[in-house]
Amino acid sequence: MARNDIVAMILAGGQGSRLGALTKHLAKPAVPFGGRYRIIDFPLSNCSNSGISTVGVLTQYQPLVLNTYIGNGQPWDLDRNDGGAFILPPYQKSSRSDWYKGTANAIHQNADFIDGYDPKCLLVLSGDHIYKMDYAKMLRAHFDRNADATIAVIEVPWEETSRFGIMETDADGRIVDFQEKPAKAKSNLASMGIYIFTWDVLKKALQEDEDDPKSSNDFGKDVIPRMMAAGANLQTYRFSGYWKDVGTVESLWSANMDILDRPDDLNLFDRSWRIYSRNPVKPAHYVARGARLQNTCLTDGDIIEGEVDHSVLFHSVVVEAGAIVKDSVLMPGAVVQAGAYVQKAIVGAGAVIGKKARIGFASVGSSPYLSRICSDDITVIERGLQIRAKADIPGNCMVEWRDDLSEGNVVERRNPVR
Amino acid sequence: MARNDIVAMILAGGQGSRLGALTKHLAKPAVPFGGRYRIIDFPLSNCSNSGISTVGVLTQYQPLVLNTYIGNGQPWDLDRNDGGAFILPPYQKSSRSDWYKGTANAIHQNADFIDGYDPKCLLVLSGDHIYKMDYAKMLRAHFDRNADATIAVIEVPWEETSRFGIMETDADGRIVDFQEKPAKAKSNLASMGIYIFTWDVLKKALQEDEDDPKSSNDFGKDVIPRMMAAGANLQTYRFSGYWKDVGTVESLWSANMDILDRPDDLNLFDRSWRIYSRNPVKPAHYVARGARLQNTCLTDGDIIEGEVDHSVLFHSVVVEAGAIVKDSVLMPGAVVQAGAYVQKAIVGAGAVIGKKARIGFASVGSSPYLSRICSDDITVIERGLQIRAKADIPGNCMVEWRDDLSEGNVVERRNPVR
Amino acid sequence: MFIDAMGLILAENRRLSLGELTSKRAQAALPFAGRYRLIDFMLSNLVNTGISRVGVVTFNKYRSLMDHLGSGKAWDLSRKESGLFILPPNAQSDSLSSSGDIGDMTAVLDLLRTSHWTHVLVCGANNVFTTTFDDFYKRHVDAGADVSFLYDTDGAEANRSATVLTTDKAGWVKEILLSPESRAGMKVSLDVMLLRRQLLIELLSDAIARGEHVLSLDRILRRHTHLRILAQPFEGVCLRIHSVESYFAATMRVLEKPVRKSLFWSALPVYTKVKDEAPSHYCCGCEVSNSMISDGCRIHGRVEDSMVFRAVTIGARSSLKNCIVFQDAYISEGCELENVILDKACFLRPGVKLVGQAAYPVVIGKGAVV
Amino acid sequence: MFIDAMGLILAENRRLSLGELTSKRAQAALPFAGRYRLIDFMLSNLVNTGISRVGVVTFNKYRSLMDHLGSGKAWDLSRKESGLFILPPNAQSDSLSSSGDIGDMTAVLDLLRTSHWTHVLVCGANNVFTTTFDDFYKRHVDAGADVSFLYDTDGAEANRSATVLTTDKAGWVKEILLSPESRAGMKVSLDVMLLRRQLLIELLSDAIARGEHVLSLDRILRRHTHLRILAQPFEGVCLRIHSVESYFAATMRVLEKPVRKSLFWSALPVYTKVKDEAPSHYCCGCEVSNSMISDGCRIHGRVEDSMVFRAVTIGARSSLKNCIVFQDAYISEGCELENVILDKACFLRPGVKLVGQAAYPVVIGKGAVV
Repeated sequence: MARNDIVAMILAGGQGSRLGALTKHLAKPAVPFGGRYRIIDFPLSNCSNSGISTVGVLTQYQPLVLNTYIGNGQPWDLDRNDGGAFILPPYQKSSRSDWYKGTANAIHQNADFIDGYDPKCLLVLSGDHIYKMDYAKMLRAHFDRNADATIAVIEVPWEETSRFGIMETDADGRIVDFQEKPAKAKSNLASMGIYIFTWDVLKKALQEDEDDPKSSNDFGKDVIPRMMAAGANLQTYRFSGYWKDVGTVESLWSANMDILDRPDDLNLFDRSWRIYSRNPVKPAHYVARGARLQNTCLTDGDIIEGEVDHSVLFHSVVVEAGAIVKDSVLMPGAVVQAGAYVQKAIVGAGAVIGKKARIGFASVGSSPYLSRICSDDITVIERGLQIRAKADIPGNCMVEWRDDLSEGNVVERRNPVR
Repeated sequence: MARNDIVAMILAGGQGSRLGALTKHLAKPAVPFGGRYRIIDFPLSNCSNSGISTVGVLTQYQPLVLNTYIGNGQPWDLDRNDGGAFILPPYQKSSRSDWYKGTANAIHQNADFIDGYDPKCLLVLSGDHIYKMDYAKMLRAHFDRNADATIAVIEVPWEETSRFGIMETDADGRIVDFQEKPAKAKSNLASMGIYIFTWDVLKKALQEDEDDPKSSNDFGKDVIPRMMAAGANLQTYRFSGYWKDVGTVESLWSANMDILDRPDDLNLFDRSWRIYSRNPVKPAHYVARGARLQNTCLTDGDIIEGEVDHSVLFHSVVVEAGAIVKDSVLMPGAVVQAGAYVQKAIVGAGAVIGKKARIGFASVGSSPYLSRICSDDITVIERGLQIRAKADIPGNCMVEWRDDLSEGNVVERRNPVR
Repeated sequence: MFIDAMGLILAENRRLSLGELTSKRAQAALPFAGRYRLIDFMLSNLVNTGISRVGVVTFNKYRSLMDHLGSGKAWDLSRKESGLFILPPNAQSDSLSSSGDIGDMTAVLDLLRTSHWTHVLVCGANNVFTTTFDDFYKRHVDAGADVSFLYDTDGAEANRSATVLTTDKAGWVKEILLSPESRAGMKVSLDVMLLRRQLLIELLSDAIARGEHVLSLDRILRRHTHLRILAQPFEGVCLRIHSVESYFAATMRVLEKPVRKSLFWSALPVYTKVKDEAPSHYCCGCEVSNSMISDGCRIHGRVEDSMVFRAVTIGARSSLKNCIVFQDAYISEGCELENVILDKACFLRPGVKLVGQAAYPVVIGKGAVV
Repeated sequence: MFIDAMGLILAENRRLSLGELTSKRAQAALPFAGRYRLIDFMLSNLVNTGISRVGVVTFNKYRSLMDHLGSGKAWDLSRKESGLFILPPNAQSDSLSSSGDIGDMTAVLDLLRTSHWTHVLVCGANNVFTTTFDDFYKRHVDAGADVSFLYDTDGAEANRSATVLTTDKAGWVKEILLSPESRAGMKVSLDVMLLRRQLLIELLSDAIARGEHVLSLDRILRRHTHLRILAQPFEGVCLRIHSVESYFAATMRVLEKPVRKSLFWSALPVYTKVKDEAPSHYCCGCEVSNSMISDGCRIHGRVEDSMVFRAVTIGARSSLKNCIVFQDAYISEGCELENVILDKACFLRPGVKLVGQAAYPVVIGKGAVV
């Protein structure tokens, strides 16, 4: 694809508060996923594989991890002289300075940046979905239909339509109506939050949106309805395949489990559409004598002496002899010490589960860490926490650092995480 | 130098309001200088040539140009997998969000980022000086003297000491007293705003500074005096050579003229210490039959048909036949049309001086654009302005875009600048 | 846009000779137009077309190309999986084979087989022009051609060993003629061909099976008369470099405004290795007229109708007319040069006088001290 | 810190042979320890020492190295002016010279002459260890040595053609012995030498003048008895790869905890080419014991005391013991392998049984279908 056909913008602004402790120190798109990846690897790799060489990442919440992670863009083949990957935070202008007000405002504030590449089209993506998609095909459809905007849609079960933005189209795929989370949907085509706009058209629409004091400056709520009202040519682009929002603890956990249970759906082994990530520079995994592994993903630097069943382990995880890990996600550098038992847990980076501690063993129990954002007996351990030996933590807990740590607390201390 | 010896931070936050229209659209460190460069090329190239591979650029004012310019860091050999060049803006944390309050606060807000590289020392630089310096030598001195902080100093004429932070040292170079812009100085060693701190020591000092509600969170005003009061080992590092602040219109103009008049002082031709910059990808300069050039710098893409004397031209500048340019700085893509006369002007990028217009021809005159920040008969033309044919603009004008443009104005219109 | 093709640049045309200028460098690495090497133009054309994998085929003197191309960063071709591939001859045995030529095609076949693009653009590097191949590609696909050639009819300029096409009215090639006597007004190939990758693999494998070792697609295609070959005209300015004389003449043509415009100011950037030289200093007393001068120079003397590469010093009271001066040359005071090509890093002592003829320029070899 | 040196890696030790494993790849490109090639260890040691220019000297089979090293990005050696330089033999004439060996040293001399570092670290690639050369460098400079050698006394493991040093008590070398009969307890060189760049240039120029074409510094130094040569001990774990047997044994040693720790968990990263494989999937029913397995694998069967490279599939009811499996191998169901080295992309049909001896492992060549 030629450089000035298209520029991509990834909306990575949200705090992702429904992920609790997992997004305390980093933006949601930086949350680890699937053993080797972070969520943002998916849109970044899709861009790279689609031939898009200029990608802006719009973020204002905890961008440091994302900044270091994306770095020069090299892992995604986005270390370009003219273009590449850019972190785009809010900034001060000579007249005024604003944090991003909404998704549309974030694009509007960076219009000069986009203009610098003089693109025909702008691809707008959200930074919290797991999927593989060739945006070049969508762009071709956009050109072929001479669209002002093309919105990627996916068929969802009729009973879930009330959770999505639903598109009603004519026979040719042109959008005739749009309902945001309708009680009674007229179609089951849901917007995936993936937009291609003809840049000149969008620029005008964004300016109008900006001039409207009542607008919440959001693409779905404001800009798309405004364009539709003005009679713009809005087209849908049908996608079928794996696509999952990982905005909640439960969905993050189950998307990880999909890699084990439905490996062919997302198919990370497909060499024609690789998902890239920054390499941790660790050796191959070592599985000791006496270890047991069943339906589990390992990656670089893991050392397994114990038993791991139906779990996704990130790099440099250690499971000591006699420890048992089941149905869990262990993020980079997590350690499960000898004799510990971990079930249905998401263990943050560098967290240490002390000897003979039990996590999720009893799914019901009382704990000061029981949390409404944890469901389905899933327990989350914040990164860097040292869980006391023999601690007992039931399901549905969000174990976070608290400054008022008492002697009896299951958390012993907090280790720095690199 | 090993990766974890040192990380550099360039303070590029200031708006640089004394440069007027030149910094309306970009941060001061992004201001073009010396024909091929922007101001920030000097600290960036110094870092690269000193073997420093991780450089953060702290900025919150108009960072887009800087962001695109620095890009993947490749022109400065800073496209590293582990490290490289990073733009570091302010951001929102889960607890609070702040713009940078002062130089020290900017570093404090990015302590996690720095910790990620686990450096022994932190090099703090300002983004508005023109000089060549080997920071590795300064770092070696810092280690040799076991210093907590080392401050680069330069001898200034005694009569100018009141404009600088002045260091009083003992015979070995250890700082015994510090005066900010003293009326009566005890020494003529001025701080260059270049600091090496032992990172552990600085981190503690920054936290103390942060906890002090009365602090203005500035290195020179708060952190250094605090460290001195606490008995820290503060050392000076003597520098001699070309060093110039380009914070005013006059100093920016005269530093450009230094390249013509004192070429050996800064010596841009020195291959052992190259100053890198992002390449404009233009052909060699073409000098037409009938053109006249005297003591002038040209660079890629320039086309000269007229007469240019004692001037610095950036890339893709056009001087048409019959035009005369003297003692001026023409930024990228500026055009001087046939028969125009330009003297002692700084012409912004893409500005067009209309046919037979006269700029600075009469040094005294009346104009609505006369400005207090312009002195010494220097006139500044904002980027992208189209100056009307036969317009007459005296010296000391800051010609900016105004929305209330009347027919009689010397400015005809504004062109977009890429 | 949406070009599904990779590129292959043949860095050396064995039918041409440029004497001392290419004795230690590949033809494609020959300096041109002040800051470029010949290969920069074709590489930029490919990159501007949106092609992200390019193989550079060279059978000798590849060090000059490796030095110039490096990792390919300057052309944005330093990529993870695609990018730039220099294909030197293959040496697999424990000592270098004396029939190194075999490698010419085996390395190319390896690259073709490990690629996934549908088409391949096969290009020479001796013709200088600035374009994208979008239209060329589109017409090829739309016409359902097996192979497309790009040509122009600028026959008088073409070299002896040019490939000439005869076609029917629709542009389908009837004959491919190698080095015919008369070329005036004929369709002369620009050494740019487009074909399916699989077809190229078949053609090369077949050629190897027949004992051919040199990748000369014109020659190979002549045998395959069943292929539908389309000749497509190129309308822009093309400079052909096939001898020292034509190199000199082409350089002088770059000074003409329409040629400069067509090569450098068409909105398509021409990339080259970045050298980070300082701006050039035109000192007091210099006189420069109708010349192109690159960065890093210090000009004290007179320069007329000349092309000056990077980091050249021209001393006071020296005078250059109709000259080409490669990078890092140093011309002392009081020299007088006319119709001279000074290769890289030559040093002229004060007062040297060298005069050639426009048709027979004097060539001073790399690093010479005169 | 503040190391003023460049690196030079000799990718091929002509005194050693690894049979089929190196018939189509340079020794330095031999896969090792699951995701590495031998050269990765020395390259990482140099990079972790803070060295930013490294020349890789190869006299043949350089394509394997070019493919692995690419632009040097994985080692952060893709730089503007320093960085990684692959030095293939020089071919300047229009056809490849049959005495290509001459290039061995001329390309090295070119690189040395265009560098500005004071010292050069000259290294082999057949010894695997993880370290920085900071102390080695400091002791060399402090002692005022002309040349320093790194050695260990692990003589029993050393190959026949090792270089052995005899020294006085202070560590100054008295004799350099090539391939002596007895080596037990002696100081055996690790093929790491440090010397001034100017001295190396003099030594090589002198050797070329004497008609030597092969860069063998041990051999050259024996002639220069006036030089002060310091032998410095290396205290860590070093694995010497000098034959198929020692390669096999070294791989098995990597499975031992102290060796793994010393090579991979010393806080010094070992860089290699990034392949972006998916995490490995240990499927239901797999049994894995005392093995290292790399990313991109699918393990259904049994793996014991083995080293498995990237993207390998091991079918159900297959069993591997004491095996080394290179990348992209596919082992179907019901295979039984013991003491086998499977080269890259081998395909085993269902039910294949291959058994070798630990001292004589079976080697299955690249891409074989068995």
